[in-house]
Amino acid sequence: MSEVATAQRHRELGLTDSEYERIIDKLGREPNRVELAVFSLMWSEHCAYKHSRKLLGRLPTEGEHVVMGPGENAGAVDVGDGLAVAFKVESHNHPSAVEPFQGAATGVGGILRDVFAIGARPIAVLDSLRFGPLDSPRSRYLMNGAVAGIGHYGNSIGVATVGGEILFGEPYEHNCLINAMCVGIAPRKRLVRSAAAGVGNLVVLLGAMTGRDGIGGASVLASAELGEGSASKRPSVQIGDPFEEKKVLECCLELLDRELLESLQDLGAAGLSSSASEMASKGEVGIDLDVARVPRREPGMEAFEVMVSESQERMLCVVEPARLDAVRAVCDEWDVRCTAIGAVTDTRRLRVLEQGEPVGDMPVEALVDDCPLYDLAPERPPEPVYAPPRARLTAGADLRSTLLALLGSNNIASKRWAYEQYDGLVGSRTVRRPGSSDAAVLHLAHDGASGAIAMSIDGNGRRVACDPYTGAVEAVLECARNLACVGAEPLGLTNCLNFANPEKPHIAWQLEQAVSGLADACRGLGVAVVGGNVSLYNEGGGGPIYPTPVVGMVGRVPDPGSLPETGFVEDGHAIALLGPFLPALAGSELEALRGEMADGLPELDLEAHARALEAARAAVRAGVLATAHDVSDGGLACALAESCLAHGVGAQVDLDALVARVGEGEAEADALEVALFGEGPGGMVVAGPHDSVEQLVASLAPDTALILGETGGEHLTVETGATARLEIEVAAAATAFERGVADHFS
Amino acid sequence: MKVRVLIRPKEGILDPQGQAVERALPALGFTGVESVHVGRLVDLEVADPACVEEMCEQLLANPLIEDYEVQVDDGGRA
Amino acid sequence: MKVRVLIRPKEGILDPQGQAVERALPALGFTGVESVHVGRLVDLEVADPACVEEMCEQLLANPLIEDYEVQVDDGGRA
Amino acid sequence: MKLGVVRFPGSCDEVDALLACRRFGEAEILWHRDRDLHGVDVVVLPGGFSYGDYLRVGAIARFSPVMEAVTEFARAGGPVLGICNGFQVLCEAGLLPGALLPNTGLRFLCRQVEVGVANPATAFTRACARGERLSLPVKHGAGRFHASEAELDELEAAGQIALRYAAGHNPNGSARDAAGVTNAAGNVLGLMPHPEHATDPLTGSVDGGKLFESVAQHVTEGAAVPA
Ligand SMILES: Nc1ncnc2c1ncn2[C@@H]1O[C@H](COP(=O)(O)OP(=O)(O)O)[C@@H](O)[C@H]1O
Ligand SMILES: [Mg+2]
Repeated sequence: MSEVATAQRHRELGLTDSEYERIIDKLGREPNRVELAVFSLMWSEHCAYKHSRKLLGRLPTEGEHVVMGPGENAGAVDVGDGLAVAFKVESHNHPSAVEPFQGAATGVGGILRDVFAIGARPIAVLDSLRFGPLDSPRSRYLMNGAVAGIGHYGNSIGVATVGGEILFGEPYEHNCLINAMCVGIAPRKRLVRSAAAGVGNLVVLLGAMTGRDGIGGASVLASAELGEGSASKRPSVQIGDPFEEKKVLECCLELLDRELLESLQDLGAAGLSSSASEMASKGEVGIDLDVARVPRREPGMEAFEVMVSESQERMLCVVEPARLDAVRAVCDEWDVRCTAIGAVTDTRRLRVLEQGEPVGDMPVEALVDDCPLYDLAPERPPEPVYAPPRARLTAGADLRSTLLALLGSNNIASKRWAYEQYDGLVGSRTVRRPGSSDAAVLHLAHDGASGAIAMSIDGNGRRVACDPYTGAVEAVLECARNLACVGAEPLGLTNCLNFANPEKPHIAWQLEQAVSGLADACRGLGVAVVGGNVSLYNEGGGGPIYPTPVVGMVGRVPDPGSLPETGFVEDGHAIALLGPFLPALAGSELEALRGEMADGLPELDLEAHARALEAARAAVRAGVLATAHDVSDGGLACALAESCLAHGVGAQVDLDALVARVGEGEAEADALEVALFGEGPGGMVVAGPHDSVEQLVASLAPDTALILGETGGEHLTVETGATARLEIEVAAAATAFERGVADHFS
Repeated sequence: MKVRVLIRPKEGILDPQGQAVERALPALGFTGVESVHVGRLVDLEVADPACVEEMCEQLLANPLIEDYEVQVDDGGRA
Repeated sequence: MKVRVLIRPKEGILDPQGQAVERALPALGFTGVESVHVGRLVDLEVADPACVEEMCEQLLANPLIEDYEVQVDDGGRA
Repeated sequence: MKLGVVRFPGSCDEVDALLACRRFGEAEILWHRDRDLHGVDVVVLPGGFSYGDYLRVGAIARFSPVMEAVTEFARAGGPVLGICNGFQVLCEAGLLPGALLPNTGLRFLCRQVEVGVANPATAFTRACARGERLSLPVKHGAGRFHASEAELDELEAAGQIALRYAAGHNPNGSARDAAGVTNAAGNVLGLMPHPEHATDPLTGSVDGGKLFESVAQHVTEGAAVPA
């Protein structure tokens, strides 16, 4: 290879000249083809986190519940009774923008593997999706494909998809976000780490054959902006095979139950290269791999192709030689391919052989630890980064039509069209399915534990765009509030940082602010971050996406037997508003529908929110509430309307006290509008028998608890003083809410 | 005019359906079968067969992962 | 020998997939298309093509709801 | 009563079925390679995606070794329940009439539906009253029951369409709103809704228990189905 050719090659593979120099320095020579391919992937943003690793250090990762923190394939927390819950969220944004069905499907497949790689049985999937507004055919195409793909994989493999969120905004039109979170459960003693151990042990590849899938995918698809040239990169679409993964999953769990494996690791981005080098790095050993032994789907694959292929549904494990036959027997029973392809060495080098001949030889440390980490150069943008959303509400709309417009808007309308495509029941653990609760609830009786776990995934990119720090804090608060609505206390948190190009100072600023917000919120609530994922360079043709940190949280519910519902269940219940909720139009859906976008969100008092969450949780756990629903997009009016339409029970509320809380400065009419549609963290609508709700409210400080009114009738009526200000038939609200998204697909 | 479109997984793209069939056949006593691939077949009647190519690109096939072949039934053998 | 099996929904059986394609085409500007039906295509290589019929009956098609057509590629035109 | 739940590679709801069965009797998993049924009184073919269902739902599973034993058992009058994918397998195996096609909406659907008992004289419905409504979840992409018009008339006349979706609840376009279909003898029932997911008040309705109670009666009181 001539020097010129090599120089071009490293750039094509996404390495800078100085990174290339550094590789030469670490190797002591020019890399050959195999080595260059391996380095380029290991040193890609996707694998090396070179623009985010320093920032991630700010996140608190320790806490009393933590069993496994970041660094393993998934994080894990203790849920008592000798059990651990493992979870992680991961993005598959770029592949899904190219081919939404397979992109989303393989995204689910990938996150499932991360969870069973640590020995946990996946029991739930949640998805967090972002698309452009649904009046665009491209957005509908992407959403249609992505939702079907998520359903296809989860339904086929038999893991319940129990929750998620879908939000829309113009900046996602060319760069949709597909984040999937998986939650698994394991006896603590089955948890396994990925560190390779035991010189002389065998490295065994399990599962699917290796093809030319996603060659270069990690560097090209996941770490570069999607630009004009992307059409030529398209053949690297990977196809998911949930049937294969189901067998691999059952097989791996059985191998672990029988204690036949020393360590286990999934094959994800960068395939064998990354799995083998990370296993070697964590175990402080070396690994020899013979690519000729890797079962191939296609003839004529080169060594480097085998090393970087991203073929799905494969796992790598370390096995003591004496146990290989026993491993084989289990694999045969599950009809899973099992091939010893290498061995653990004491060299601390990753050596690639082809029929015994060395074709690559790299220090493990160089691959895993020596990639340069870059400092960001954050700079607060002097002017707004995003154009305001397109106006969708005519000026001067009255309160009733405003409420209907909000309920029917893409972001607020029911996502039933999507979640009905997901099997939310398989596993027989689902106590609260999508649509019936702010957080999904799964009981653990079949797994030998008492109680249940609750989980939620949240993140409002538009609000983060208004204010990256506060927006990120709010994402954590919203997750925690969703859990509080079912009485769950957070055990741990995972996150996915979806951002645009961090080499641009204003994007770096968003990232830095958001990570600080996440870190502060986690500390404020005493929740540890046990894992996550970073997806950068999310800017298609239309500019940067909204900065979108997505937060996933898992909490513990002591008694799932008496949980409140998200909707009003019967007439004559007292309705109250809990929490330090101080609504504002800044960053609200109403603002977006009006085609405006604020700069900055109101500051918030984390300590007050933490106390309020504690109180709400206690109230729910006391078992006296029939209804608990978090106030979120669309403000209190939408929360009330949603509570009414869930079971067709109306309500009459008086907002005098809230209007007064909203504000001095505002004219009276404006203050009502803000009280109805303003947004902000901290609010929760609850209902129950008069005695209990009134007692509860009396026990809390007046600035965190208000009686609003009573359930009953067929209307939602809002008064101030004794004057009705907004009246709407529950049925009309229900129609707007049910049709807002579904109608785009009929 | 009657047109038949044959849509197949692109070469090199994983074909789980084909694999599943190939693995099922021996159990049924059918041996000596290989290279099984499962694709789709679309039959249609169209006034102007020239536009079928474009239809495949846009709707019938997914050109990222599938190849297609258009056969026009001109009255004789397809 | 290469064999191609075309599997189609039996006549009279509702074919929502075909209908969906037929409905989607006009929106993309394709007019004059009718009688769209979506079926399956199975390509395989087999030592003895005579057994393909039996394979179809037993596995590849469901004769209750599907018709099949076996095309043997004898080297010349299928 | 001892129930056996068949696990095919790719089965998903077999543990769910096992848990539900254990509320009503003893139960164990039968592996698809098993050639005998371990002396069970009832066989359950669970939901899920046997063999990935890549060719046609249920098409490959019916050739599993265990299906020979199941066929023999069913022909001898043994009660067999096919849930969702299990229903599809039973149709493919010829133990039940008809076939299951993709939903008319072309999408997978998971939702709670109401099903009416049209024939309370089968092994799996004898604990129900005629016309009784059951709330059960469905979750499938290919559940549209199909048979020829003549065959449907015959099935209806013979009471073989034992369960029907209530008006407005047919999720998949099934002919005659058929949700559950039996063989002529009434000992084999296939249904798309999931009774095993409706046996625990914590996770939903308990109406699915009626099917298991029925078969328990059938097993203990003998096969004489009340007319
Ligand atoms: N935003 C984040 N917050 C916390 N941990 C993170 C974050 N992003 C990545 N991590 C951690 O870094 C490690 C590497 O992540 P990743 O490359 O996504 O793992 P994998 O290849 O197993 O999917 C994981 O342990 C992950 O939990
Ligand atoms: Mg991993």
